[in-house]
Amino acid sequence: MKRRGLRPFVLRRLWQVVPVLFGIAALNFLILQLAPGDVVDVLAGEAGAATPEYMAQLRAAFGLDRPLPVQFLHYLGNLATLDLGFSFRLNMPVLGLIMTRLPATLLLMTSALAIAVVAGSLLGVLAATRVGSWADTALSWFVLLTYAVPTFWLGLMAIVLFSAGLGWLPSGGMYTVGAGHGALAMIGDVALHLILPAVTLSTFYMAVYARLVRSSMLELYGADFIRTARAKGAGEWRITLVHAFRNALLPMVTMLAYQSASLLSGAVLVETVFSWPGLGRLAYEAIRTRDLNLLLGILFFSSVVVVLVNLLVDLLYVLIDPRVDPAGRRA
Amino acid sequence: MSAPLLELRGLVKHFPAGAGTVRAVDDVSLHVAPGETLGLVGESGCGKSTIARLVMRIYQPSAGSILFDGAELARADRARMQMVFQDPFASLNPRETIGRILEQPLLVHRRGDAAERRDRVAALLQRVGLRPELAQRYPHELSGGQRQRVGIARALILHPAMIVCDEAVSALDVSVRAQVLNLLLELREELGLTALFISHDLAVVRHMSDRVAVMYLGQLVEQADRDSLWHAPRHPYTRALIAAAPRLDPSAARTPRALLQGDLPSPIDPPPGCRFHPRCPLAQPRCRQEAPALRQVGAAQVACHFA
Amino acid sequence: MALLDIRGLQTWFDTRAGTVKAVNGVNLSIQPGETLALVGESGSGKSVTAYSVLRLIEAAGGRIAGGEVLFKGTDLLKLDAAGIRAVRGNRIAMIFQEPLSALNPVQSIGTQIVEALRLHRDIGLRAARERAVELLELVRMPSPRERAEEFPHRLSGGMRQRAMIAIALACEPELLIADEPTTALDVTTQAQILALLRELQQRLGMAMLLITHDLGVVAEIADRVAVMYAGRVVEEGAVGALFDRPAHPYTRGLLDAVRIEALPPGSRLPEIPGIVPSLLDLPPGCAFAPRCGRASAICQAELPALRAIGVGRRHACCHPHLEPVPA
Amino acid sequence: MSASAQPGLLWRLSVNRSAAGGAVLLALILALAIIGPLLWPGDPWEMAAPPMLWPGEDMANPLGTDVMGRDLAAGLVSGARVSLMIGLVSTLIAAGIGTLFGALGGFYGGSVDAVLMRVTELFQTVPSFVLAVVLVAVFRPSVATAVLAIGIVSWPATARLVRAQFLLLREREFVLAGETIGMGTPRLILTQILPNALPPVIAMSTLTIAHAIQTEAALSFLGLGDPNVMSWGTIIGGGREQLAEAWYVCGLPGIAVVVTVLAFNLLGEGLNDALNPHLQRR
Repeated sequence: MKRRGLRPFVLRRLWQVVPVLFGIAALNFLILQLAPGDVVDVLAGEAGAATPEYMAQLRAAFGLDRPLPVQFLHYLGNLATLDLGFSFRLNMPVLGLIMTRLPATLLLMTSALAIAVVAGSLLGVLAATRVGSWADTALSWFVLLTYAVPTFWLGLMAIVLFSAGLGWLPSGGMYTVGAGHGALAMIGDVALHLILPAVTLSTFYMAVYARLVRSSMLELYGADFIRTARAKGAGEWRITLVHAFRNALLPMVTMLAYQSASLLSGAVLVETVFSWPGLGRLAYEAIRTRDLNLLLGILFFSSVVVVLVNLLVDLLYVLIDPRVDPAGRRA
Repeated sequence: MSAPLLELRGLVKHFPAGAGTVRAVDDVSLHVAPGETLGLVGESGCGKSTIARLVMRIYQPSAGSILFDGAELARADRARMQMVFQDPFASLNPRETIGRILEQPLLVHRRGDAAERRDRVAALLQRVGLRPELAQRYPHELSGGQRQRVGIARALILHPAMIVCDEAVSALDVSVRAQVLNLLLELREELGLTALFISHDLAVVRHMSDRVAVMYLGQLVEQADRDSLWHAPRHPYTRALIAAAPRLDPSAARTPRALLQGDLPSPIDPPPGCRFHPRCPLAQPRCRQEAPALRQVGAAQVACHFA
Repeated sequence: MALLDIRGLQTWFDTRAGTVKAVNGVNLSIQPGETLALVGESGSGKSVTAYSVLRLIEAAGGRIAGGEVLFKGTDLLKLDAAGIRAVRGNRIAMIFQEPLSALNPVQSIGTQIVEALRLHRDIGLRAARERAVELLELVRMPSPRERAEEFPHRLSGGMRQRAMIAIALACEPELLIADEPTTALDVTTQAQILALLRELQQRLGMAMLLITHDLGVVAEIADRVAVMYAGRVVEEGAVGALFDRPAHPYTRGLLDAVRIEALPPGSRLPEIPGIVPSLLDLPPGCAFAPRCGRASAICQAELPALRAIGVGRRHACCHPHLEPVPA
Repeated sequence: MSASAQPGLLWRLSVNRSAAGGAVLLALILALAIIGPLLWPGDPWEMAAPPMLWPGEDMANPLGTDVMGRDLAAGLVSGARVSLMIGLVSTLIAAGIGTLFGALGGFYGGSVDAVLMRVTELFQTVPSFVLAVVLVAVFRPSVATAVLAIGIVSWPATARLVRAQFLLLREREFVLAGETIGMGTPRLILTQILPNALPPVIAMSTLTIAHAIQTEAALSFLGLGDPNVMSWGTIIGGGREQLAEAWYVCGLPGIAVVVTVLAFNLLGEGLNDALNPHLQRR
């Protein structure tokens, strides 16, 4: 495969990230401005967690007496240096808090995504090769139901069944307190804790991918080049895997980009339900304590994560679809 | 010769496309006299449809000007120039009845009251060979040929002075094509229309036109009255076009003939000099450097150094 | 013995509105090395007939309801899945109208030729790649070794169709079915591809079934021609004889409608009135009768059978034209 | 759009099983939301019976009570009203913003489109639920903020759809024909493009409602619901602590969400099937 100009593509794509980040920052600033009370009230939390002296100092530092554009520039400067402020409730810099929680969230997201992609593709291919069979009908019901079930409620019911009822899996957290001697035991322990939240989070996306793969496979079965493969004398399995599924991967990767944001949203709820110590759980704690600065920091940071994930997905797309010219637009 | 009804002067239309620019129409000058039909022929990507859309003011020219009846096109009454589109399936709004589709131009130009409009629609349907009851139908209930008749009726309902037909019969089956061409011939005669008739099919263009202009990659290569062009083509591309058209006489069809080599280059990055030179049997080094201007040779205007 | 003998073929589509009898009793035969053109307008059943030969019509929602397709005496309709696969792309190959969509967008041209080879031949990957380049050379692809690495979207329309032909010729088939191979191409490219097909067919000695709506293409390349209307063959014969003396009024009408060059410019064109009938409810008699100037009561009542009028000439008409076309 | 512009739409909808199923379910939920308060009068916040009464234990409280002894049936009926209201209004907001942005971008293209698309992309990049959480938290939880927040995070999908439709239709020959007969921009958009662009938007809006109802439930579950309004998410959030002992407190309102969302999804899919073939057939 000849891939020209991959490096310039990456560089250009990185450059395109800048206005998006600027937009996200502007959005955060806008929310701060529109919020009731002044910026410092919002940032420091209302319940008087910060001392009045500190609040005054903060007001001066923010230059609230200065015109809005200056305040905005100031705000941008803070974000650019990754200064997301300070959480008075937890008595830690926001960035530090986020960084300690980020790995757990990434672990949860990638496991959920892996389950969703693999199981979704399998189900989708299965249904597409047996259109109208009981398996296909069952899948369509599964999809319909999964679309309707709120993820957080699914998690609660999973706890009822698998933890409270059957006692098979832990109901929450990431580690068993006091357990865990040795690396292997610890990995096993985390994996055990991971099963319920990851599967819960993956269910919706599994349904999405199954449906997407099924419909793109069916569409591809009618495509001219599949007809060509048949006319060559290729067998049905070869047609399904080499020709149809390979092409059905393309819309799936596109979908992946759109869903990275939604996956993070889902993680917030799932982490809350399973007390998974990630960003979502942190957000829940911030809501409980009305720690708005922390909440805004999480919003900004999770948006940045989405931007980076989309960058990776774009790169993946260029690698699997030869029609995308890294130097320009889609041919 | 009388003053032209339509005149294109140094018309240019470029479209930005990713990394480059599509030079869809590059410095084309043409004119159509009142009552005359000018045929415009060329392969896909030669810019003929872009010219139709420029003339219909769907696109704005990048440079050059279009004059209608001696004045800037932008100031002309849109009702005086109408268009018949290519695809009879796509050119009618699927959510409007045939009657409504035909009434729209009258509504837009505030012509007549409801009863007058209805009568005009019914009369015109009849004139293009359709039953007036069809006014209540939706486009998907009609055949391709019937739809194209509706498209023609829509173009005529405002009594235009000129119509532009862009590949008006190329989507139709052979047996229906003749019906639609005959209808166009009759109506043109009857209404004294001026026409710009665009097609990739030289035989059809010749049949329908008084004069024919041949385009290649956004430029005019030859322009002549239909008989000189058909019987004594000057430009090597025109000759190739005529040679490439399949013969209906099986014995003549088997005789070997000079075919063009290579493929149509992209209009994004057209060859320098004469745009035809990479495929031209007559090409000389000069053709690579110097773009030939359109010049008078006998009865024709030709853009070739060696015509 | 005929290479391919289609007998009483019926291919139907079951739709919600009823059964569409797209092909309704077609008889055709092709001799080794011969080119037969199957001509008709959209909806005449010409493509469905072609797709029925390799049983590709089933994947398109059609159903072969009756008849036989004998290839060297074997009924292709009776073969099991493995049996028909062994014929497809090997002994009978096919090319299509839209070369861009007929090629897999994510595989290089070379890979797609190699696949065709390795499905039917016991050949190593390296040897297959070499052979692919040779095939591209055979179809006169410019710089074939480089093109083999290219993906379809980077080639021009003409080159794509050449690549399609290379795939089809990979296993040196005895019969090539070409479904409107030049319709999607520009006039000048069209002429190149037709010349190439004619040359290859002569060089390799294969037979060809050419599906087209364009009588000009027929005149260029076919030995014999069969005209279809509403799911049936209405006339058949050698190209010269049929073009000179079309017997069926529909054939004559079609020829008249395209002989536009022979008429004085601006004159009225001969036309066939009316529209193609719906395949859902065909008239009981001759399907062309409602549009036919020569139709009589018998045409409306009775379906005319194909009858022979001389060697290899057949027509299905009660009131055939017997005089030649006026020059 | 007049009914006559879509021949046989009602017929197509009625024979479409999912549309019919969705409509029936939805009618039931609506009926419950309307006549429910007559069957279970009284404040859903009030303690009506002993706490943690299981469903069916006492027919005065057929669906049981929660930890605080509040009647679950009354709570569910109140939740139905809240969910439907928030779902509908926020979707109206989302559909309005989405259609406006999409139509402007798709019709005018160029720099207008570029700017609007950047904004749309921005809203698709920011995790929508997190944004909704921040908005509600900053502006204080209430029905109004929930409606606004959900509306603000839900429009990008509609905008993209409308834009795609407009881009497609803008180049269709019948729209060009409208332009050549001299139609002005408003008439062109209103009579030629919009009637053809709207059906999928309508179908999508039912899906947006479904998603909005889920979002509202999630917000209240996190404690960001209107403190004066009993919604399904609030009940689930409240029942969490006693999940092991009284799972029905979380279970029942969850089922209510599932059924309602299912109804809208079915209806949306049915609408999609019934409205689309018209355009896809060309």
